[in-house]
Amino acid sequence: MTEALLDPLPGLILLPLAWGIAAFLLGPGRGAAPAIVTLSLQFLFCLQLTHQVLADGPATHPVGGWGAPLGIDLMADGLATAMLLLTQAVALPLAVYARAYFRPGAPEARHFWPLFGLLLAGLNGLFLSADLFNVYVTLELVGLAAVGLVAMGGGAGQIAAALRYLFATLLGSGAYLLGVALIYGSYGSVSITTLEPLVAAHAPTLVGLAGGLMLLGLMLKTALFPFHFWLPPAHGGAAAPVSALLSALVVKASFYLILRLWLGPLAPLSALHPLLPWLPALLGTAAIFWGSWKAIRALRLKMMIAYSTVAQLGYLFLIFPLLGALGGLQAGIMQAFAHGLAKAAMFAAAGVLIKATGQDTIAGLAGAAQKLPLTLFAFGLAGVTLMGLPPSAGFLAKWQLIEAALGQDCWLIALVALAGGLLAAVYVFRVLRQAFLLTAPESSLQPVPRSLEWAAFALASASVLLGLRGVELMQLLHVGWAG
Amino acid sequence: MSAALAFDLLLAAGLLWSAWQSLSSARLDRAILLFITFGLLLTLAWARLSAPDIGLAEAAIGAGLTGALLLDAYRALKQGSDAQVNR
Amino acid sequence: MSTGLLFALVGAALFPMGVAGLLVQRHLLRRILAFNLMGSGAFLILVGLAQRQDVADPVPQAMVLTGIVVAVAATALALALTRRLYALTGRLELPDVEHD
Amino acid sequence: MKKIAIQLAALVFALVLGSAMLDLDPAPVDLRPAVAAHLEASGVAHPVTAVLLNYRGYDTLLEVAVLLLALFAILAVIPDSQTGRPTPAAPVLQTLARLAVPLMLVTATFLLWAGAFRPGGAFQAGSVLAAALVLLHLTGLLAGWPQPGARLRWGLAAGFLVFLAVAAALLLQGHLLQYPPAWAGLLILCIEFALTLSLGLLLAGLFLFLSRDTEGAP
Repeated sequence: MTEALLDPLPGLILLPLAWGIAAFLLGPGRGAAPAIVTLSLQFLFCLQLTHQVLADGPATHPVGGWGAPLGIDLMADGLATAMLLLTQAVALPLAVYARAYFRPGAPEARHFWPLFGLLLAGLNGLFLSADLFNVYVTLELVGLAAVGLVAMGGGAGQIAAALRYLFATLLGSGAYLLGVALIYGSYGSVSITTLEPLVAAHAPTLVGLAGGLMLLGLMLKTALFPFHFWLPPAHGGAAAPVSALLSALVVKASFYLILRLWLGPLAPLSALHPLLPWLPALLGTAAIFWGSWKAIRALRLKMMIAYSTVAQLGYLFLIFPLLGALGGLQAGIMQAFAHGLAKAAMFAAAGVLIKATGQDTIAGLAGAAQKLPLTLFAFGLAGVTLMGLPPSAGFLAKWQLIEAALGQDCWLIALVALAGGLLAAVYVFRVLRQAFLLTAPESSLQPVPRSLEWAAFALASASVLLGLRGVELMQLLHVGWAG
Repeated sequence: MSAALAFDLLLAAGLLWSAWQSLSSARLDRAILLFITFGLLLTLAWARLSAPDIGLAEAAIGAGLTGALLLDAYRALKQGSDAQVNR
Repeated sequence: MSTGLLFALVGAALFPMGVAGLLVQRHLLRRILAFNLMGSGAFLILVGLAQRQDVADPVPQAMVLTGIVVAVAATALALALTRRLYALTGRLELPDVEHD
Repeated sequence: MKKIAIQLAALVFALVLGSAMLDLDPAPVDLRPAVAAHLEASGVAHPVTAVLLNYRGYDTLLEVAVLLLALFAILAVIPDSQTGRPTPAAPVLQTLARLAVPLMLVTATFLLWAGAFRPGGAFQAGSVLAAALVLLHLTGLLAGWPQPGARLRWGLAAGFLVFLAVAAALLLQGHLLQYPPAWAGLLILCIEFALTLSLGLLLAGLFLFLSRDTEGAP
């Protein structure tokens, strides 16, 4: 009886739904405490799931007891479990951060907690779903929650950014939905496990179109260059806890789906032409250079971090030509972890700096290091991860990527990874140099709650320390690896 | 050609026409009314596809509520400035 | 030609029509209209293609019911944002992407 | 230039998509027999309702969450300080609306009850309920809603809460949303009843919360 209640698969979806609704019922601005308590529980569920998956292999849960293809299956293999871990690991510190960030009764945060809860339910549901149509519903849950979070600031710039984001995300999920419709028409099922052998046996033109549509829609949602136009205003304009959530997690969800499709039901199609995997890699390369260039030139701190996200997402797409071996996938997921934790830390630190200095330009940071050493330390640690210096998780990700690239004679990819690291160093040091200037003209920094600084620091140190414990994560990805 | 097929073809043409018109109409209020027309034609299409459940939902939500929301937004925005809304 | 296939073809025309509208139009209400046409196209294909032998299939029908509700939710949110933007700036178009 | 390119691309895409649809073999999987075979155990006699609330009930649970979410986002965007009673309609229209609303309530009840064995169900019934509220608003009998108080919040969330509670309780029996065949009909009816009320409020809310945001342009 109680065993069923402790099944992490449905638990990870029901819990955030429950605290999201509870926050709504409690009233505007309320709900931080239940969120943080339940998020801790979710984190424990995730750890339990990790042990379970490592010990017994992929876990499944047939919702309704019917089983695919009539019903919907939840499925957690190594890849899904890793993404779930990342999600809860980023969300918990950010919840603590958000609680201190939004003043009680702040009008812009009235509906933060319900939106946050449903966003997490959508993310967890997306990672766990083994059904293409169910994935569509979770995609909309994630997309609309993200748009609502951007818009809740209420400023004209934020509303415009939210609308642009909304149109992009709706276009993306529309293309995805059309792909699902074509797949159902072709095979009569939307269950991923049912589809895999069917696509391998026979794939008419229509399925090729469907695959292309789904991947294109998801790339738009992941803001892969040249579809990145919506990301900087949305991520750069939202409140700091929201920017952190969006950059660290939301864009990773559609990336995860691309991977899931590419390695799963669409694998027979992606193997059709040897140059096909190079297309995402090419766009990824362009993203790294363009995003870094814009980040180097940005005047506003959060804009700089948002463009850095455009660049860092590029690395995720460098792995596609390398997916013939497990090393490629491991590099990609390690990068997702490194960037997720570091970018959450960076936005969190930026939020502290903005609150303290009362403005958002990089030039205005002069002297901030003397007053807020912990925050600047967190920013620097996150920067170490983005640059890929040892011993950070970013280093491990780059190392894995270069190793996999050289192992498969793709030295171009290795070069791009190295160049991207150098560019990251330029934009990170630009901020640090400014903050460590000793000429503090006026010392009119506002006091900032300590918990904000500590949450940023916790995320940043996690992004570095993960580099020392990367082996476990690598092991996890073995589970369910087909190739 | 059977009567059913003729009806289907007519309905298909009506759907495409109203959709095209609602996208290209110069006046916004006309575009919204054409969109509602499109929704009602779509309800017929669902009936032809033996999907009365969707037909009901389309009439109530797709054409009805969405149309009402659009018209209400149009009315509210029109109070601001006529010239800009109606482009 | 079966009824199902015919309406799937209509959907195949509607979807790109809606996408083009979403990309080309500048007026926000028109873009919201275009999004709804795009969605309707996808719904017609989902049911029509599955029923190309003209036998009713309840599974895609239920999916479309879900889709319609999701579409109206998205439309309402888009309209709320549009009205808010208009109240704040008096504009009904998105500003060009600023290169900050 | 860009405009023509997009329209041309859309045309080409439509042609490619249409022609690819024309040469398609029959689908290898057919779920219709499975849907029919388990209809007895699903608790409802109408196949679409069975898919919606039993076989793929999880989709529907998340779909209601999407609707609630859109409402949260709308509430987060609209300002507090507005009064939104539209100008009252002509007395004749008001009388007509007063007459129509009870009829619509009857229709909603019928649709809800019908869903178990023929077209209809919570979504259709809920939208009729919403239409009744919108009609009252448009004729000036019901003001636009302000930020919801506790009672309205519970009303909006009730359907989802019941659904979620049933889903979680059934987890004790085995799997999420796994209805025991003997109880399936009753449980689904309970969910549909609560959903109808909440969907009515939610769908009407999309309209009534928005209609307060009518302040003119600056």
